[in-house]
Amino acid sequence: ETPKDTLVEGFAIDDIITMDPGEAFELSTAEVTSNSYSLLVRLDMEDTSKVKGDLAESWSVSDDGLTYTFKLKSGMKFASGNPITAEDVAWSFERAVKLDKSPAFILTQFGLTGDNVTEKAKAADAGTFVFTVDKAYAPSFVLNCLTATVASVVDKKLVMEHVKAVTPDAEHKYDNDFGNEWLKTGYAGSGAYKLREWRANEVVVLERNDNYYGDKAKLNRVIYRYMKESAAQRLALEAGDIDIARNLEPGDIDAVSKNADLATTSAPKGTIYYVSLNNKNENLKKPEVQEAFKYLVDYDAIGATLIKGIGEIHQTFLPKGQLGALDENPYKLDVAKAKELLAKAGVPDGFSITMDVRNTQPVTGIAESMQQTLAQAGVKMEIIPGDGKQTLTKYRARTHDMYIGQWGSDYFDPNSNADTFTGNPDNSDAGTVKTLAWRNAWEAPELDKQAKAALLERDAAKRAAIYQDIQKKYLANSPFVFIFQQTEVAGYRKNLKDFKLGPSFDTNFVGPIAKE
Amino acid sequence: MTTLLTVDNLKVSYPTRTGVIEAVRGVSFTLGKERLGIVGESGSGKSQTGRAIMGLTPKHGVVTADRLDFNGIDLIKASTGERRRLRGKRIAMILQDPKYSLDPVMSIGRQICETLRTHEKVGKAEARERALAMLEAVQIRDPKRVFDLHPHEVSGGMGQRAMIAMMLIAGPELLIADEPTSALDVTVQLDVLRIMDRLVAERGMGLIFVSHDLRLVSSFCDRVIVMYAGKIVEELAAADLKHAQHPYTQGLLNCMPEIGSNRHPLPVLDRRPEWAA
Amino acid sequence: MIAALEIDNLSVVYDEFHALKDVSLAVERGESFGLVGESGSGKSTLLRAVAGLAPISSGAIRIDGEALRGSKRSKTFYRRVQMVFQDPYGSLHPRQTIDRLLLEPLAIHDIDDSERRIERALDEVGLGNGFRFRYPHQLSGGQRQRVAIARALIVEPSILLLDEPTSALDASVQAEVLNLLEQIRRDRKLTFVMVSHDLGVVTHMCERLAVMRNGAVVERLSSRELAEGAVHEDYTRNLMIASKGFVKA
Amino acid sequence: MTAPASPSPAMSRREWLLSDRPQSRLQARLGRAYVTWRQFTANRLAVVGLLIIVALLFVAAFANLIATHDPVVGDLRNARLLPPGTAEYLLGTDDQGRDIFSRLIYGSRLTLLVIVLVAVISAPIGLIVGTVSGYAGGWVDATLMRITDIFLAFPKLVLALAFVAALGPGIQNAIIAIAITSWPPYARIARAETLTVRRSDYISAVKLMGASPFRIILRHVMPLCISSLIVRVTLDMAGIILTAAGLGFLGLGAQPPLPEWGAMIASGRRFILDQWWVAAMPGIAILIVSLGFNLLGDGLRDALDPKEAGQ
Amino acid sequence: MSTVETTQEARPRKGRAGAFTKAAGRFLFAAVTTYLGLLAVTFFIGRVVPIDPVLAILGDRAPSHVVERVRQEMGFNLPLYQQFFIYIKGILSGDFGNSVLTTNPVMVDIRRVLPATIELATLGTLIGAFVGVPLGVLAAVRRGSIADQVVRVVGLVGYSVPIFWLALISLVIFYAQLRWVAFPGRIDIVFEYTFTPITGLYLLDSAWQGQWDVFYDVFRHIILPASLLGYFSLAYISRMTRSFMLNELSQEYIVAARAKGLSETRVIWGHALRNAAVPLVTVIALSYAGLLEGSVLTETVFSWPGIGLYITNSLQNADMNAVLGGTIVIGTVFIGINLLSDLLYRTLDPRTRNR
Ligand SMILES: Nc1ncnc2c1ncn2[C@@H]1O[C@H](COP(=O)(O)OP(=O)(O)OP(=O)(O)O)[C@@H](O)[C@H]1O
Ligand SMILES: Nc1ncnc2c1ncn2[C@@H]1O[C@H](COP(=O)(O)OP(=O)(O)OP(=O)(O)O)[C@@H](O)[C@H]1O
Ligand SMILES: [Mg+2]
Ligand SMILES: [Mg+2]
Repeated sequence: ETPKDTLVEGFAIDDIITMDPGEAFELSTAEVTSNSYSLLVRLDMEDTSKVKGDLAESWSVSDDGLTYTFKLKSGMKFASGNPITAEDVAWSFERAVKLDKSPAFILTQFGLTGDNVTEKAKAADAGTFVFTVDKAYAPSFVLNCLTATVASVVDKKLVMEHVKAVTPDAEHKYDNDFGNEWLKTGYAGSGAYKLREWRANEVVVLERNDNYYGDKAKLNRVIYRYMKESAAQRLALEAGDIDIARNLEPGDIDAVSKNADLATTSAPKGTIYYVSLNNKNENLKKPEVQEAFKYLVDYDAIGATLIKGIGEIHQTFLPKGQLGALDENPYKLDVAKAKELLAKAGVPDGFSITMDVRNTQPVTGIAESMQQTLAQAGVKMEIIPGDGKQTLTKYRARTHDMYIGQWGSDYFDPNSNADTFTGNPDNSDAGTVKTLAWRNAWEAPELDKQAKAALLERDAAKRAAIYQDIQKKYLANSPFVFIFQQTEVAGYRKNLKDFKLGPSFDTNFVGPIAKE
Repeated sequence: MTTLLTVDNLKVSYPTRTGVIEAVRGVSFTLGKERLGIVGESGSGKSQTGRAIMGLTPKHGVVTADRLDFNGIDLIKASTGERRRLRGKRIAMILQDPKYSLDPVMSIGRQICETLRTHEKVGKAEARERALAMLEAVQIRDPKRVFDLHPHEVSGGMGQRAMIAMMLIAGPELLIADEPTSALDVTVQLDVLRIMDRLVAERGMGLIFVSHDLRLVSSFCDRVIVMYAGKIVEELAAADLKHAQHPYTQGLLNCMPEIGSNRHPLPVLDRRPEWAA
Repeated sequence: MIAALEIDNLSVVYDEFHALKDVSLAVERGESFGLVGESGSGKSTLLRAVAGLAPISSGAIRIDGEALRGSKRSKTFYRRVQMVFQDPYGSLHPRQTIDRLLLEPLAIHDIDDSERRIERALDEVGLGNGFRFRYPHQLSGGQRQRVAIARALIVEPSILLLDEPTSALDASVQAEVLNLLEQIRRDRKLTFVMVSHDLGVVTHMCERLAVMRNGAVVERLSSRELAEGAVHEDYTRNLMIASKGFVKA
Repeated sequence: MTAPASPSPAMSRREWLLSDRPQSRLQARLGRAYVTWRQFTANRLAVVGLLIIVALLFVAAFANLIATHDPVVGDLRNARLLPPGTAEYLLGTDDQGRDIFSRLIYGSRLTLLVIVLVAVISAPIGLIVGTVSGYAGGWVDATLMRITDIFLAFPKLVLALAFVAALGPGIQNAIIAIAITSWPPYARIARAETLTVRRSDYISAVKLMGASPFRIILRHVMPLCISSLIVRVTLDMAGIILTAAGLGFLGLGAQPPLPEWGAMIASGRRFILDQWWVAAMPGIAILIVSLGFNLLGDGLRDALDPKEAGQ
Repeated sequence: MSTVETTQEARPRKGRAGAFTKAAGRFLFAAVTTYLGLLAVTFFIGRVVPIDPVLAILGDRAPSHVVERVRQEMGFNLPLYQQFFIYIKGILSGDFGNSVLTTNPVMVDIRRVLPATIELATLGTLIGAFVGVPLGVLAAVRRGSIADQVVRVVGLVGYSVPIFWLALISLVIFYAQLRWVAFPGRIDIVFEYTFTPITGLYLLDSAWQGQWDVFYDVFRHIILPASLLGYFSLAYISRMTRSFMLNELSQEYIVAARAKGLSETRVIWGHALRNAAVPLVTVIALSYAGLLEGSVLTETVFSWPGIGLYITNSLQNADMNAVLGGTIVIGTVFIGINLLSDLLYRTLDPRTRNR
């Protein structure tokens, strides 16, 4: 039995490598950060195509679409007791941009650089923050980006006590590390919970933040316990050793939902699972082959078994819930059709191919299933498994044939996926913009141009229409076979109250959860 | 002379997968407070006879006898516990090679004390005293030092003396010495024999001396039993050795080269099947 | 006349331990020479040094006047000098038949006619052809020693080094082997160097002998002198007394 | 014990084999083999082990005839995770709807492949390194043993893991990794054996014949090491199977859809609570086969290497 | 008396101190070369791993310019020999670098995870030795009996069963079904913040501090994995004990001991086992070392936060500093155990003492 005042979650938190919101870009960190840091604005849980204020009381956009002015709520404090001011917000932006870690591009894509950030993101007064972008972007785009965890507000005063001096060089032009080293495991936020400890691959411990300006958290403590295996999580859940199991697989979900003490809950997430075909491969390059492969996946069987409860068949690149998502699944397993297409492509007897597969479920299962269905059309597929890092290394070097991957949006806006699936400005091996399209050596300049235009479309409905059009074209002609969109499922003990999963990884809030 | 030991029709056999090996096939003799030598060539069953009397035949061996009587105790009927209490206390045995028959990881002194303390209720200090005295009795010059040595630290002769001390400390009435000197150098061999000789005489023990060296046995013992293929072929007084009847005994006597005698070629034994019958 | 085997001031040192200290000997051609002494006195070491199996630190060894260099021995040396070991249980390869065992020297020295030679060698040591395909564990100690002798003889050496060839055998078997050795020596005109701790055996087999103690030769004398008791050293006298058997007090 | 000296025509084949005066090299060899065989068969457990191995060989050879289903293609739609005893599926099906029985049958080939290759690679390396090192002594010995020690200082599985991580997962690489990590003990055994043999009189005797060191090692030392090596290798087979399975379990060994038993356990692990058979069956297969090798090795040790068995 | 009492005294003994320094020197040399080999092999493996180490630090979604920058910072653009040199230099100054995964210095991590493995392996070995030795003795004494066969089969099964499989099955039985043992892990999450370990060996620490509820909890966590490991070492130890005992029981000194009239118990435990103990020490040390590594798979199944799990995790994350550091530490422990067993051997066997 877990203590009454403590929530224990079994969770595969092995992806966490840093707790610094300016640096972290991992899903599990996103959940922790969103529970322990505040943002200017957050996704509106009622309608996820909109945002609502968090620290910001209100905001306005100038007519030219370039200036965003945020009014902060008053009387708020960090967990440390320091007051939250616009100065902290501005410094948080400056810090993220100057650190220039992985997620910084979410901010820098609006024209922010180390040199101009203090101008473009600055505190007008203690309660007003002004943010200036370089183009008249769709406001939905800008605001969606500001819900990303990289825009979390850190406690300037506290962090400044922990900055480490460094010697500036060409890569890092500043004389301090903005507290990055300390914040990797430290905490300087103002969320419902504060981070007490993170031990890699072991545990993350949160404690209630009594200085929180919003609704106070119900429980004293939240513990994320590292557990990788679904079966183990289920066992622990059944035994009452954990309150919530976060990584259940289909079979275990069934068992949990049948257990009288337990319940399950689920929510679709923005993560899409796909199989990509590298255009560097002579056979895979052919459009007929690409289409044939879309007919060689047994979507129904996969949906009914391997991903039952943890995903829904989904054949386009925008996840349901995001602006402009297209909900069309035209492809079915059709070996005859596929054979026809292969014959048209000049490979009637099939060919041999490899697929790099991560050692995790359900991708291994899907890969194995595809291996069987492809074989029916004469395509011999060899699975090359590896752990995540290994397969990724290969994928990023573009030395794979096929790759089964998952993609979660960098921020909750259609542009994130549209950009990575269509953009490829330099298809050479030296290309620096390593989008998914680049990784598969595929160019679609037309679609890319359309996607860029959508960025500047300030009318949300029109913007949605453009994305839908792109997806339709994409569905017919692209080297990506989309398979399903993830549904996040959690099993929990029935004595929990108000436990809900959000639409994205940074909206799984633990603050409201209580125990009976 | 009182009879100490009576052996009548002793048989030792080992059933094996390929058949029964009869190591001893009906040996009978009696022993008083005297020295009895058992000789015979390798494999003739000398050691097996000695061990059967001690009750040390390995588990899978079968020992039978019409009579096996020690000082009125029927050894055949005696329980294992009774026989164990006899061993070391009343019947003792000295083995051939001190290098292998002393426990290599235990000091010599402790091994001697162990015998004593198994059979008598004595304190540590007293046991030590008596062990030292015993070591002195076997003519070890610096008993205190040797007491703490381990077997590998002493020479063969010294080890054999320690072995004798270990076996005699509880004052047995019968001593079986199974080739006690054959692993030793000739010069040392005589020393050890002399010590044994004296102890046996002083304490009035019965002695069974097992050896393959007929000449040595005859010079050391009062009576000699000659064994061949698990049986006794001849029994005679040591003094009568020169008049041995059995061709096997004669052969054993003659085949040894001697200083000064000039027999080329040496006479060899011509084994006859009827000897073993 | 050149000695068959001549040893000059030979020393053998095993990691700082002097197993042989300046030993000198000369063995005439056709002679049988004995070495006696207590255990550890260096008898075996002397033979092994001649055979190139012990580390020689100084001194010289000459075979028929030809000096040997250090511990290195040539193939021709091994056709001239052979050795029989003390323990018949340890000197035959446990996984080889007698046949294979006897074939080995022939193969090494490229001697053809192996069939006949093996048969003859076995015959000579009194083992019929029936023993040819047996393994060592199927032989008695005496038979093994005969095989070892056959193996030594098969390359037709002129000098035979015998390291206590009978000490592991019963007296009756010992007599057989000693007789065999004597006969072979006569037939082949071999030179023997024989080690034993048994004075009886040595005087029986050898014309001359040397007494060793602690790695050095303490006395050299002939068998006749020994038999007559013309002994100078106490140590030798002790040995003599001991070998006479036990004298009751 | 005593067979008649003259070979009578009535002599049975057994007597002929057991004759203590064989008439030819062949008879001697066969006789020796026969005695070993009898010693071996007297150990009932060892015979069980041998039968298991023979069965494994048989199954591997005729996998395509014995298996009832395709080992890699399953019926995801209709036959997923069926329990054992379901019509058609003797041992049930796995999460891809494949017949576990057929997969196990085909998996025997992989198991055999692994152990044979590892044995063929590592045993000779160990034998050569060990005998040369032991016989030569001096700096050769020091150098070779240093290298051996370096490999021994690594935890074996960790080293294999690291190698596989470096070479990339896959059955060939697993084999190479296991082979690289398993020769050092063989070298140690061969060296120890060589050291005791080196000083023995029979090696001195061969030296006295004028044999070259090469000849002595090859023809006199190695044959003596081989029996204890065979015993050890046989016993190690079980360990090799387990290591390969361990690598498979960690996802670093054989890759899907190959029906490697360790990998099968790994993939069945997810269903251990409800569909226990998916993980249990391959585990039992591994247990039986490696038990077979252990029993066989034990019997061989008693028959070939009585001194090791403590007799 | 004209005895030559000691033939072996004639042999001059080497100075004890001289022999000792020589032995120590040889050991030191061996240790150093083994270390260098260890470093070379680990370094080599570390550099050919087909994982981009930068990826491990940054994750998949980092923009290219960030990736390039970090690659240079980490020195991956230098030639291999320079990297090796830097690596050796770091190690010599006691710096194994920082773990990418945990951001801590590797030594700090290892100090945390090593006790977990040590505790597990030690308990496993204790179980193995305390059960295995008596079983082996029993089997040897009753050779050929039913008891012998049973011990033999129990041992053989231990040799033959895949440890991770048995671990899984027993987890299902003892945790999921019977609930006799606690959930995988070392200690219940509740105690994480009420209990401060000192040595890192939780059983000791909790007992020392008198926190018996913690002790009970820790015990419930460790008992299953330790028993499993114990079973494996039991299989090995009982088998070796049996064969050593058979060997000792066939020695002449056993006959002598019986001839002295000692009880069978005394003969077996006081003499035979005492002699068998000499090689047994090595066997137990070997099995201890074996458990240290065998725990890799067990730790995976039992989520035991030990060094095995640490290394496998790091390996999968291309966290080479951690892998190399862990491997070197395990190597050190191996070498240390070997040294220790050697020393024990020397103290137990008087024959080796003054040589
Ligand atoms: N444990 C045993 N199992 C089977 N046979 C045995 C056993 N012990 C002894 N024998 C056999 O018993 C016979 C007599 O052996 P014993 O030891 O009494 O001979 P011995 O006269 O003492 O010979 P030695 O002079 O060599 O010591 C031998 O043939 C031997 O093979
Ligand atoms: N390889 C070796 N290394 C170290 N010392 C050795 C070696 N071989 C022999 N010795 C020592 O050299 C001395 C002489 O040994 P050697 O074998 O020559 O004696 P021996 O006279 O033949 O004795 P025995 O009658 O017991 O055979 C002994 O003290 C022995 O310990
Ligand atoms: Mg005897
Ligand atoms: Mg000698």
